[in-house]
Amino acid sequence: MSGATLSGVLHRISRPTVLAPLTILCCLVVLVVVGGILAAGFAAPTNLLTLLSLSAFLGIAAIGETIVMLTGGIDLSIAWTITGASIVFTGVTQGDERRLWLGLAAALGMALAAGLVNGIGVAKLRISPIIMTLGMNNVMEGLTMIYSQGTPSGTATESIRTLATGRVGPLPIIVLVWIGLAVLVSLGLHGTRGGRYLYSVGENPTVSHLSGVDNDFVLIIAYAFCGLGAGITGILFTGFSTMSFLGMGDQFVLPAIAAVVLGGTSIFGGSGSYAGTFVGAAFLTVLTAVLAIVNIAVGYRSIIYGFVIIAAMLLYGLYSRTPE
Amino acid sequence: MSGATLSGVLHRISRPTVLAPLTILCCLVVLVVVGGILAAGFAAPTNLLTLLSLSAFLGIAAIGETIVMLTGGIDLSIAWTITGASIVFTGVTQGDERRLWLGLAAALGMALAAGLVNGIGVAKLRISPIIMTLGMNNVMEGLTMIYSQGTPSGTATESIRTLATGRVGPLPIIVLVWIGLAVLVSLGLHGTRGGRYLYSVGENPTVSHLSGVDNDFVLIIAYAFCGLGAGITGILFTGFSTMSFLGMGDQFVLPAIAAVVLGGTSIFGGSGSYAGTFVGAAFLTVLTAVLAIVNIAVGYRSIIYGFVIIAAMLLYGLYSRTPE
Amino acid sequence: VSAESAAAKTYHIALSNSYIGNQWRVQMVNLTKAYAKKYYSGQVRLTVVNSGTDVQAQIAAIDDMISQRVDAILVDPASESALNPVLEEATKRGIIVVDFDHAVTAPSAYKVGVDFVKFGAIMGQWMADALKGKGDIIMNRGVPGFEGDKAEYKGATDVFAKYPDIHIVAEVYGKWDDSVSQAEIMKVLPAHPKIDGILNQAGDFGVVQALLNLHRPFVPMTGEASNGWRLAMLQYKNQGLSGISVGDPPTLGAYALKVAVDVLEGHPPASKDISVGIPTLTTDQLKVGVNVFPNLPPTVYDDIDIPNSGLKPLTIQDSLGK
Amino acid sequence: MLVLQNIDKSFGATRAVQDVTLDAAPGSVLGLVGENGAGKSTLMKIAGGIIRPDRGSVSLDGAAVSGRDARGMISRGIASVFQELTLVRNLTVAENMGILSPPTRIWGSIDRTGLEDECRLALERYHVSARPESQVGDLPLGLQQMLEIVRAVRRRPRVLLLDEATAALGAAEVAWLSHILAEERARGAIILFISHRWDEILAFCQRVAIMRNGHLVEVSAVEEISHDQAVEQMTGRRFGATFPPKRPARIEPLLEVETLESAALHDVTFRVAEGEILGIGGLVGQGQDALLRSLFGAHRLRHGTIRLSGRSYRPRSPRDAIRHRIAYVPQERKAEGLLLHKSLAINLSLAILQKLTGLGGLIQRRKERAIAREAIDLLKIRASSEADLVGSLSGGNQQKILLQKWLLTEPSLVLLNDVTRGVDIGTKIQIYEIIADLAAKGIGVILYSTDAHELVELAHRVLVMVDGRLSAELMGKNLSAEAIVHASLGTKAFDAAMV
Ligand SMILES: Nc1ncnc2c1ncn2[C@@H]1O[C@H](COP(=O)(O)OP(=O)(O)OP(=O)(O)O)[C@@H](O)[C@H]1O
Ligand SMILES: Nc1ncnc2c1ncn2[C@@H]1O[C@H](COP(=O)(O)OP(=O)(O)OP(=O)(O)O)[C@@H](O)[C@H]1O
Ligand SMILES: [Mg+2]
Ligand SMILES: [Mg+2]
Repeated sequence: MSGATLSGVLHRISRPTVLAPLTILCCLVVLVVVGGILAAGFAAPTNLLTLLSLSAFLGIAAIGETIVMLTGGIDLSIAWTITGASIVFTGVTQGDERRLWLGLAAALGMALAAGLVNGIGVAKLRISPIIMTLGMNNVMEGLTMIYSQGTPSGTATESIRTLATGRVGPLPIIVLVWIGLAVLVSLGLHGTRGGRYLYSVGENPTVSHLSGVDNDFVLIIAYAFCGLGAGITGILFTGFSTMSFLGMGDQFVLPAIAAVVLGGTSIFGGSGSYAGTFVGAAFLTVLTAVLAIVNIAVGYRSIIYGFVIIAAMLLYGLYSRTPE
Repeated sequence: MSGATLSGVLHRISRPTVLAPLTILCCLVVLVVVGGILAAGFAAPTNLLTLLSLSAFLGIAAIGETIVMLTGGIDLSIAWTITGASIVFTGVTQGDERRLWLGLAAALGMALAAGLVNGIGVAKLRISPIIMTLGMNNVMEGLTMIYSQGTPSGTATESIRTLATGRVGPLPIIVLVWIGLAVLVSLGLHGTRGGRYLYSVGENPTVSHLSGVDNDFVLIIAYAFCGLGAGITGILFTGFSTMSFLGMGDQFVLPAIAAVVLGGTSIFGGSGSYAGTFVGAAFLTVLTAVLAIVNIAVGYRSIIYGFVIIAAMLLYGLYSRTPE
Repeated sequence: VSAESAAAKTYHIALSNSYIGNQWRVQMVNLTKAYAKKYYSGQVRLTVVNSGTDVQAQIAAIDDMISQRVDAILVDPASESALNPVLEEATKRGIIVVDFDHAVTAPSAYKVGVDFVKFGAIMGQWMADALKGKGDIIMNRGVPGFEGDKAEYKGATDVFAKYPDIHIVAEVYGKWDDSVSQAEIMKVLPAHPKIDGILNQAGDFGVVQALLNLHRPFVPMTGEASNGWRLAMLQYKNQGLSGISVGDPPTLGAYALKVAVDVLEGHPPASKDISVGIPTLTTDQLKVGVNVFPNLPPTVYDDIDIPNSGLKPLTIQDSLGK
Repeated sequence: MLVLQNIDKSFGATRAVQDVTLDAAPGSVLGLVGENGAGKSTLMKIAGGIIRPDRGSVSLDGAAVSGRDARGMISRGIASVFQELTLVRNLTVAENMGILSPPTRIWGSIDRTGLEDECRLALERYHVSARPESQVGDLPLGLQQMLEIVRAVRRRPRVLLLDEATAALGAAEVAWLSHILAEERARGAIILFISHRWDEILAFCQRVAIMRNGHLVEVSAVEEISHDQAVEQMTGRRFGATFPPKRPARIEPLLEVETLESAALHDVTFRVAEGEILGIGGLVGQGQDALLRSLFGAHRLRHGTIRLSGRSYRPRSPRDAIRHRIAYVPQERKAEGLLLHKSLAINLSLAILQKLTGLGGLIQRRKERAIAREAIDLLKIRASSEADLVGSLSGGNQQKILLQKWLLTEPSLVLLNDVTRGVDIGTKIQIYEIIADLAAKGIGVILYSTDAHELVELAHRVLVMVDGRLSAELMGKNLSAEAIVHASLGTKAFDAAMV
């Protein structure tokens, strides 16, 4: 019996969705060691926690992207949804703690609405996710510009700043938040009916439909979650930078997609995990941190960055296609 | 017989790969009419030719993207491949016509090499196209920065400037070049063995492999073409702007992908056409041109842009899924 | 044209801006509009077109301005050189072209902008003085490869060449963005337990947050003219934050407008390359309500005046479109 | 009572079902037969509420059934096993079984052990030897088919619709299904059963409905209609013998295989002579697939030697195998065989494009079209033109395209992986003739089939596989369907057959 279980475990490990996060985790450890060799303080626990707290924003932005990519879609609108949520939040609260809930409701409501519209466009109107979310990104940009008149006002409230930059003992609160969200999301993906539906829609919509799954509903919920996740990211990131500003969300889009793919989620949908994305986000952040402490010309940094992410994927790329 | 043929024709038109370009073409005509109403000179033939010549660069950049996306992949490295080719070209020729061929060979050779490496990474090393080409983009950026020391030198040669901005009678040469390339590419995709293999790899790699197609080879060639296409775009765009500069390729990536998708190519690969991309590229350029002449407040333009591209896809999105 | 010139001549001037999605550009557009309204009312009809990051769209927009036969075009370009052909075309048609901010290379255009080498040198010199010629500093640079970054870097390092005891121990690319700078600085600081100064091209406010987050002591820092940075200079001056605020004023658009009108009225400037004065303030020179505003968001640029420019006054409210 | 009244359904110009009125009673099995493309699956999907008819109505126990909502149908007690499998390959057996209503804990989180236990019970109850935690995509097709059936029946449906549910099953598994159907019938379920195998219709059904060209041409009790009559009703033609006579093979060895070893194969040794038809039998998933694929360069061998016409042959890829004039007709036409979104012509020419390519790599489109038209005529494929998308054809017609695609390569050795799966009787006879003709021309044929009769009647010799090994060689007098089943069960007991 225990033999059977062991082989079962080994079999599961060899699957790309498990292998990918493990490989990237190993690469991450190597990076930390390299960083530690290059600079004394790098591998110190406090610094690692700081790096993890920096990864958290990317990691949280990539939650929704993971969910959407599991359906075989993509969401390019998180850029301005993040910015928009941040600007609405500071605009509504003006840094005043008493308007915190109002600000949260407005910002998250808007982000959720954007996600819902994306979902309806993709599911009901059958618009290609790339165009739907690219268009929505432009719409959000326009709405944000109109709302803010080009000049975002207000600052983050104290509570949000604490959430984004405070610590409980040595632990950054944002890291705890991230881990909490990660556990929730993983549970949702792997442990609930909705999660199963998501994977089945992503793998084969026809099969999923014939099995009685309401594909459209699942897609709409997936995009809605992505919008909501972008909204949360926007608000938390406002706490980090203490303010909101135009274009603050742009830096998240490509890295979020990269984190999802590095973490082993198939761009065709149907397989992957948030655990993978989690490690992918940490890996990308730590990689830039290691490169930042190497004092070489910027051209060489780019080259190394490119090679390292390719190499990390190479390690498990060999497994990622079905054999023959 | 003629009845059968007509119904056959109607049947073919109703397929997404044909319907998509036709729908976008109609949207394009509507845009031109709207433009003509908004501004007197807009719909004048000379202005339309100018707009077409502006679309040409995007259209040519999107050739390779179409080919790669037909395999179910994507190429994010065209940004710095375009920039790199341009900088190498001006760097080698220094505007001197006698070094034209040397410059072309160096720039296109480099672009081709980048594409080949992408192809090998995706096909042989089985790295996800997103990560492979994102990494390659960083590598190209680094190489370009090192080569140019951050300051690109030289200018386009006269012949390339003529190619990019000259006219034969009223016709912009670049439009003729674009049409010529479009015909070649379409012939290659629909009329040759390689084209067939490309579609079959894109639609179902297992079927393709079991039918004796060397999938890896097909993928490598596809990415190599994409690199080469980016190189050509870089050189032509140098002729247009008379010189090279860092970051000049960035503006092409998302629009190229958008043009491909708008033109009806499936992001999962296997179906689509360059005719679609051609119309998609013209549509995107004309749309921005129409928006540029509308004098409305900041923000509204973004919103309109977003809605228009969504609406254009909506029109044929309803057909794009396979029925049950 | 001749029929109109009999009456009080109204110039049609078009501002071709590329991207509008950042604070500087927003204020620039507002200030240009405000200047036209306040000081050229009846004399200038200003049309503003924001065409986005896409160079082709900006070219199409300028083409359109040419066909409308405007008298002058003010350009804040999306790229350093792709606009050259269309701008040359405009000049050929007798349209005055004034470029600002990004320095296009079209030889026929008037170019208004800050000398970024000098900008970097001011920062470098202040830093060298603040450190008394000795110390380890971090350079927080801009976007790799961009002209502004290279020029400012050159200005600063040329100064440091005279101070062999000043060492640049790390270079990060904060991309002139507060949150990127904040994260990048947080990544390198742990590797450098002792730092004597941080030279920020921009992103200064984010770097202040980074130091606060990591509980690191303040050190002499340079920064741009954002309201957040100036407020921080005041707020933390007793905690050891000494700083300088060096501005790249968003009033450049208004200045370009003035140059265009001057040329149209027959008073062209002496040179086609006009480098404007650089507004520079240290902590002592900050005055609440005058050049720093506690009730405004931190993102706003406070450097509304261009020293010795002969521009008539504009206010911070003008820059916010109010 | 399930009643279908005046059902019409067209797809574009194709009138798939025309004016069909039919009823099915509780506690009985109604068989549905007809040629490929006759409209059986369409009718079944209409009965199951998956597609809406253009005209007509469906009612269950007096209440109208209105379609396009798979989930609603399931909740109304209509369970379907579709012609194409509907399991999610990336999920486990347990997850697939419980996808609609898994046991949940508070907050809706799935009780994973509960789910697996529940699934294990169901699998035991129905005697299926699969592990709840295995990933479905890793399982052989036959087992997947059995899981589909279990998933449908375990909901105790009021109506059970089985569309070629036995196509991927061997004799032993069909016996397994017969037990299940008997149980369901006793429970009072209304069962609709589509099959191309007459013996199954005889064994399972009380009444049989015959469709031709979208019309219902006959409904009768099974005892009252003979096979030949049924075939004539289906096809409008009279056939002689189903199977062509066996002709002796030649002596010259074509293929010699020695001690093949791989993940799925153990010590496999055999020969095929020119003009010989070698049958491969056994329960589903015993390595037959791997064997055929290994000869086609699509399954990695650890060691062993292969000789082709006396020369050493070690294919590295299908491309390589095709160059050696080997053709492999895969089992899963959708996943491995055909480009569903491409035209007939494109599919037929894919493996022979080299021969159709002229100057500059240009394809001779006229020749390509001619080849496709010829195939349509020759195989009587139901399609409006060679430009039709393969995905719009009925399953059996797709199968014909697949076979023809490979015959066009002019092979010297043909590997057939359950090639008559889902093919109607008329077409089957056609395919049997084609196979016999191949052999007559001296071409070697290796034929894996889940239909034991087919093996007995067509093959010169049959090798039975158990667990990746050859367990028996049957020929001459020893070759019978019973002997094949017996040998299949020889070393590995099959739970279901023990019932
Ligand atoms: N979704 C569809 N789109 C277009 N045509 C279709 C579609 N589904 C079925 N058809 C056509 O309808 C006809 C009947 O098909 P159906 O699948 O019902 O046949 P069948 O009797 O089940 O055949 P088989 O025995 O091969 O499974 C065929 O001509 C087929 O090509
Ligand atoms: N590459 C492999 N690695 C590990 N096990 C394998 C591999 N290929 C096949 N198997 C296992 O070997 C057994 C035989 O598989 P195979 O697919 O050859 O069966 P099959 O006879 O073709 O079944 P079916 O007729 O249902 O398709 C199965 O249990 C399968 O899971
Ligand atoms: Mg059928
Ligand atoms: Mg099999």
